[in-house]
Amino acid sequence: MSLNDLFTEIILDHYQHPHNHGIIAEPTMSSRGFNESCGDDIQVSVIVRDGTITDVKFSGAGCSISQASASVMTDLIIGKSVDEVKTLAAKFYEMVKGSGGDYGEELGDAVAFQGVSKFPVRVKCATLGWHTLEEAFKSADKK
Amino acid sequence: MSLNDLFTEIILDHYQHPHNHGIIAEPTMSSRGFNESCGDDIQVSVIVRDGTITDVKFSGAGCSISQASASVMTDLIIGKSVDEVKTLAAKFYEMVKGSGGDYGEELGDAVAFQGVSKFPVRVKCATLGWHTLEEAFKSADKK
Amino acid sequence: MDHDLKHDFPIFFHWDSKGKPLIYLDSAATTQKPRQVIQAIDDYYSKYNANVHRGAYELSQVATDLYEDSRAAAARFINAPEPESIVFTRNATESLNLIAYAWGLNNLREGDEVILSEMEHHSNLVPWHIVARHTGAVLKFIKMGGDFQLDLGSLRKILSAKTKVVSVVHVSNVLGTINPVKEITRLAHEAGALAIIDGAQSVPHMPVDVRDIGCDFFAFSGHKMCGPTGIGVLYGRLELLDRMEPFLGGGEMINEVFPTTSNYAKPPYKFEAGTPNIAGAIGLKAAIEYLENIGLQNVMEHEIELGNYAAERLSAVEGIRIFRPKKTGTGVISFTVDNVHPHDISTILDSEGVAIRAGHHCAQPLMRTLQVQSTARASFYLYNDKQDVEVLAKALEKGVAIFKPRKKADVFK
Amino acid sequence: MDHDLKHDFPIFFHWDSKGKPLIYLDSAATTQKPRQVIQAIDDYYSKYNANVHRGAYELSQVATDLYEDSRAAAARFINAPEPESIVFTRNATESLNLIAYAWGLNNLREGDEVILSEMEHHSNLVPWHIVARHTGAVLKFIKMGGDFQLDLGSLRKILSAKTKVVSVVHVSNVLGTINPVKEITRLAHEAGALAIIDGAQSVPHMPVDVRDIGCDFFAFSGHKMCGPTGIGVLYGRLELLDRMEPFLGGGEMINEVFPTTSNYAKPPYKFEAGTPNIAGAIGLKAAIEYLENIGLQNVMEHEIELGNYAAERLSAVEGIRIFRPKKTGTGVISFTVDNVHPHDISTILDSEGVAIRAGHHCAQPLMRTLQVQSTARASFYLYNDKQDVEVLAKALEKGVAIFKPRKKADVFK
Ligand SMILES: Cc1ncc(COP(=O)(O)O)c(C=O)c1O
Ligand SMILES: Cc1ncc(COP(=O)(O)O)c(C=O)c1O
Repeated sequence: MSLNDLFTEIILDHYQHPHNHGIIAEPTMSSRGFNESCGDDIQVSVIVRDGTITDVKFSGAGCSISQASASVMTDLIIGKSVDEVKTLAAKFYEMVKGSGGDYGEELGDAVAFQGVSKFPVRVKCATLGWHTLEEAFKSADKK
Repeated sequence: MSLNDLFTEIILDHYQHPHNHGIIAEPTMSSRGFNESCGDDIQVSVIVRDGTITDVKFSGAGCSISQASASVMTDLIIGKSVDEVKTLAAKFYEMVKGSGGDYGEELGDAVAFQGVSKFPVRVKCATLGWHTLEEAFKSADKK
Repeated sequence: MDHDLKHDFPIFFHWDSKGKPLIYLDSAATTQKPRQVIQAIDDYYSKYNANVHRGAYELSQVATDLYEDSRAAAARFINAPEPESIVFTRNATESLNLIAYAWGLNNLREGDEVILSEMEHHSNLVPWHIVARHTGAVLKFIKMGGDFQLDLGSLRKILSAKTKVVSVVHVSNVLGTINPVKEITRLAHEAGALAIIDGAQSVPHMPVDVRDIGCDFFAFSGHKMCGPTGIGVLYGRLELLDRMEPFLGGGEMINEVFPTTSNYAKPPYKFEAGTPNIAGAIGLKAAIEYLENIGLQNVMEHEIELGNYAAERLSAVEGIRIFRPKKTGTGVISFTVDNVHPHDISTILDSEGVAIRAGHHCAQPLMRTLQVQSTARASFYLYNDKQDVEVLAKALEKGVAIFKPRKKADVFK
Repeated sequence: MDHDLKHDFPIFFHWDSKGKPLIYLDSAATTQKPRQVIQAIDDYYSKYNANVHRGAYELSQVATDLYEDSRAAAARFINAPEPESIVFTRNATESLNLIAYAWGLNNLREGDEVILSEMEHHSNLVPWHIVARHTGAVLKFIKMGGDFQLDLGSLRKILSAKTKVVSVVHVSNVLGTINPVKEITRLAHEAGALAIIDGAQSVPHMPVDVRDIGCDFFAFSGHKMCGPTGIGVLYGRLELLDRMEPFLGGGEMINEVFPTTSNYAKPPYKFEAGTPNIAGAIGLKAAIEYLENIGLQNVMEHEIELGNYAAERLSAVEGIRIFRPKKTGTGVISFTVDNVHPHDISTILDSEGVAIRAGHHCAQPLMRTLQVQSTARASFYLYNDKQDVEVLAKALEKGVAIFKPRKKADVFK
């Protein structure tokens, strides 16, 4: 449970220099997520064309883990279909909850969050961006 | 703590054959008292002339201790002044709470309740009639 | 019961009732606690104590996990579909008030009708009096028919499009009657009303399945089922809880707070304002596990057997009147004895080490229906046995002797 | 403190924080429990457990006496004039909601004004949002001025004949500011308004005298003062409690119940519906006696000393911003560190065994005033010492190193 397992190079880098940060003016779908316990607050806006994510941005404020995770997520999902992304999200949840397994390929940079599984308190932070994205999918489904 | 100390002859007698039972149609003062824990419910109505109690009746329903105590009380207070009765009530409370002392003369038949002091749960029953009487005094004072 | 469960309950060895063994027959008021529950509370404070859902440190996470495990245990115990439908409260009373305030105040309108029954505990009456006063809703009552059973015909008669809520007790704390709550729920739903069940006296004593009943809300207390004081449960259908306004406002139940407005967290957190009774929830889980180990079916059969035995044994007592259904009698037995007031019965039994309850049992309207001011009540639980019934019966006979109608001379001869 | 009080608290010997001693600096969230309190709860369940105010048997009388002794102890602790003015609740949050619902819903009218402050905990905000929505009352706010102090000038400006309530926090859970509640009470009363004080963070840490303050209501929680979870206190002036409508309806709070109406018992029982947290009240009494033995004046001086020491020691940390008044600083110290999010600070400290809180501390409006999203907060209690501060400071410096702004290459070198 060394801190180095948690605050990896990739995480610190994304935290200090987030990718796809901002708000899409006219998104296909969007959502906002809270992590009441620490005050993390994230907005995700997405553009989907023919079932494929063509653009995504996130904004908000929060800890290194929540912000870096959202940033890594945005990189990862552009160009993928909504269904693929849902599978990815499920994989990501499994990984940070420590179910074991090999996540190397599909999750890309997101494997940097493997260490979160040793810090159960931080699982909520790591998954906030992903959950918020899935909420956006759901609210779009309802329309 | 024998039951004989509690259910004395005098108490059983007053319980089975209460004195001054009923309601005075046009009392000088009256009040109603509850003992939530066991459902005792007593009404006391009094006629006071020139500071002296000339008549008193009680009604309601409850256990042997509460009913007998009210009955003994009514016998005891007729002909006494309100102030004398207040002093008597204080003595009675002292006795049933077990403060010791000799209560023989003034309290008359009410000494039969001395054993209540060994049954703390029943103190509320023994004092209900007296407290209700004092509430009647108070409500009259306020007018 | 297979072996003597009294050994699990320290009080039977520590309370000194004047040198006599404690015969505790007031479990409908509150049950005794097994050492497993006492130990779970001690462990929590000694090893894991921290506030929940707030700290980002490990100790707090452990406390949070223990607290949430208790929620999951409570959900499993009554077969709720998910832990999120379980709200922790102080007791069944608060659970019922939560519905009355959070749902009732915001949804009832003048002229709407709320149906209760003649055998409700004050906890399922007074909250509705308060809400009726605020909203102008009207209260109606299911009558009691023969054999101390609710008369469903009287329910059918008063159900209408105006009915918004039907709220009834699952098992009566005075009579032990098991009410047909599944059927009542069905009738309520047919009329478009919510069905609320007060399970304070059922959950501790028999298997309960809220999904099978189909009710919208279900309330119970931890302290009546071997658990600690200060913890109760409200089960609510999740989509209802989700749509509902909150009850108490404060920490933990919000998402965002601005000076003059706020928006709320999801259930169950929306309904758990402030620091909860963490140790209470953890103790409740230990109680649930204790009961599950014995098996609720076994508990129920044991109690019915004791109840039947007591009904038979006590019927021999001179002047006794027993208020207990023949059809669905349980381990609760209320009675009166001619010439001996229930409160005096209680004192006489107490002098023999027997603890029973005397009074209106927080069910004054039912007392009026039964045309009594109060009753004595013995209520059995898993730690009682036939020997306890024997001591009870003997002590009662002693009471009858003391209060035999007499002339002055023949007292205590 | 005279000797090392950690020895009274089992958790410091039982919680295994990765081989490191537990440095518990989150006492403003909840405190640890001394063995005296844990033992009192164990004793109650093992020797005296019964429902209160209901049984006519001796065991129940003993339980009732223990419960009422706890009420008397709580009254004595804050110098309330009589035990009857003490209502037991679940926590400070419920105490405040009780006032908002029972007094507020029944007495506030459209256009009436309720004055709160910018440094309130959500527990003293959200209940008023709910009541305002139901009644049309309007909320106004005392502003925060220099040195993190309430600006009484801003209070004077908004006080008027429309003001019906002034409700403020005694000691801020974020800043540690001690507010001039006696003066605020005086101003409220001059305007004809009620004065309500949220004492959740004062009662555990300093001598409090509600008669000296002169307030109408005062709320606090047991779990923040060495007591159990699930028990809180509302003090109210007796004549006010007497005139007030009840809050929760149910057993124990009534005199008479009819099918559609009821009349109520006297305070405090009028406000304690259902079976109370008996073990919680008894544990609270043990906590009160524990604190009285040490002396609240000593507790306060110890905490101020630690707070001052920490403020000085931490000010050496690179990029730190401390939110703590110079004038009335206590044992609470909130801070932020440039480039290191409070949540990350908490994780880093946790890896050194140090438990602090990170977040908005249920005071989102105050966070906006301070222009931060969240802070880290260390809060001291009687079992902390300067060594704890030392470990805290060292761990913080480690965090600063990890999060130093960098190019990719120089991470963890
Ligand atoms: C100032 C203040 N008020 C109220 C509360 C609420 O206390 P509880 O959660 O015990 O109800 C707290 C504790 O978080 C507090 O710090
Ligand atoms: C049927 C019934 N409902 C509700 C209650 C209230 O339970 P509590 O006092 O735990 O809130 C009781 C217990 O007295 C009960 O018997």
